[in-house]
Amino acid sequence: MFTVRIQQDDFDPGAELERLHRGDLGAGGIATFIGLVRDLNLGDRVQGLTLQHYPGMTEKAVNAIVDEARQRWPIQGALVVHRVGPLAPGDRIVMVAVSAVHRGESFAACEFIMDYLKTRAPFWKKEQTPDGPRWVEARDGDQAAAKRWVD
Amino acid sequence: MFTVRIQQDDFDPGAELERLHRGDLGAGGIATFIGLVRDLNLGDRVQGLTLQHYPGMTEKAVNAIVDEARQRWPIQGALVVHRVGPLAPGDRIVMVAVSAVHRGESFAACEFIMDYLKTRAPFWKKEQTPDGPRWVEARDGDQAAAKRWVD
Amino acid sequence: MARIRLLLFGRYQDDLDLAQAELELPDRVTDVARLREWLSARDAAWEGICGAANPRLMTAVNQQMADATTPIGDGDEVALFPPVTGG
Amino acid sequence: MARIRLLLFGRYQDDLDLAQAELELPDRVTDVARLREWLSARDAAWEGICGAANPRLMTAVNQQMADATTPIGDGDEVALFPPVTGG
Repeated sequence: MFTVRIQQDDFDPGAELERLHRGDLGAGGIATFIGLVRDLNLGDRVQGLTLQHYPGMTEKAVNAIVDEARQRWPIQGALVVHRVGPLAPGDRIVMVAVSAVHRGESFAACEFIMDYLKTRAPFWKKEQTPDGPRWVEARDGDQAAAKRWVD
Repeated sequence: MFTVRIQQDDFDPGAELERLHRGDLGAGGIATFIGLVRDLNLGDRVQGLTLQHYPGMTEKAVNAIVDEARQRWPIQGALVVHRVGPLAPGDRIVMVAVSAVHRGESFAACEFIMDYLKTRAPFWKKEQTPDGPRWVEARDGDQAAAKRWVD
Repeated sequence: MARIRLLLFGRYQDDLDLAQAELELPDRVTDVARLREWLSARDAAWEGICGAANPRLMTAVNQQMADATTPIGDGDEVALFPPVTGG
Repeated sequence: MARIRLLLFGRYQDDLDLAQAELELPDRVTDVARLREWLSARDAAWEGICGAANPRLMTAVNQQMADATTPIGDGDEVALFPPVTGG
């Protein structure tokens, strides 16, 4: 099963995993990543986060990333759920899960999707800090991580 | 939180994830792998699987693997739950989850723990097939995967 | 005369205090590079975002990632935004 | 005279139809290599598992992974098993 969802509401990782591989007895494993709001960034306390996105483009961009993962690896299923709107420290932001026959492929495709989400999907984070709100800057490390997959 | 459990019973991945990072607002993400019983192996139908282990040594070996991951990466928490006994196709076998400040470290440590579980923890799988039971042979690919981490 | 819908996201939305606008383009503005040039001439804030001194500006045309040579025509939706930071 | 507890797992447990045994070791059997040699002399089935022709045999002494040079003494728990296949 291949699923992409963009939503304000929280999600239930256990239920999402269950749905991903229900009825698929050929999958040997599922690699998953769940991104969380940290209470600290660049040394400053983070009181909350607002995730802005580009409605209309977001789903297309994320689906394109999942399609590229499917072309690269023989994966059985993939799930991407990404939240938007206001979030608090400890909240889930994103979940990516990939099922495959062998674990190496599920790990690779899961990490690929995360790296591309971080650099090619239209989301922007604005943090609330004790000094006021600030837009989160893109990390060079994320660009470098995404570049690994190009060769 | 660091947890290692060996058990016959199934586990609830959502509840395990929740417990892993509850109260830890510093974690930016959790990488997870869940291994499942496939209904097909080496071209033969698999009707079930029995996981044998070495009681007493198993927990020590798995804890040593987690300790080595902690020495290699600055991880915030890790969970390993591994089942033993009779399992059916689609059943969960193992869950490894690692929380860290940055996703690269959680992915690396999670994959490391899986690779070492596959090559250094005393578990043995016996499959039930239409032609009778057979012990699963170690895969060369698993040895190669574990060797990646040695340099 | 080409009319486009312009969208701004992230920091640029705040910098220009503008989320979206309908624009009529001069005939010479036919691709992303020329749109940036034209918008840069408006004032210092636009220049800061669309000018050549900001290599980090990302653009999408009709909800697809675009580059300097992507054509722009009547009815298109063009978005300007800083590097993305989701995930 | 050293007494050890010997454990077998996986395929070897079936091959020898033996899960565990208490053994009294001759004085010359003081490490894993010598234990393998001594057990190989029992019969063809033991030779198949403990003999030099089986480089894949894994051993643990007192529940720690061991190699050919790991010492074995009175009261030790020694396990013989094929490559592991969990996970």
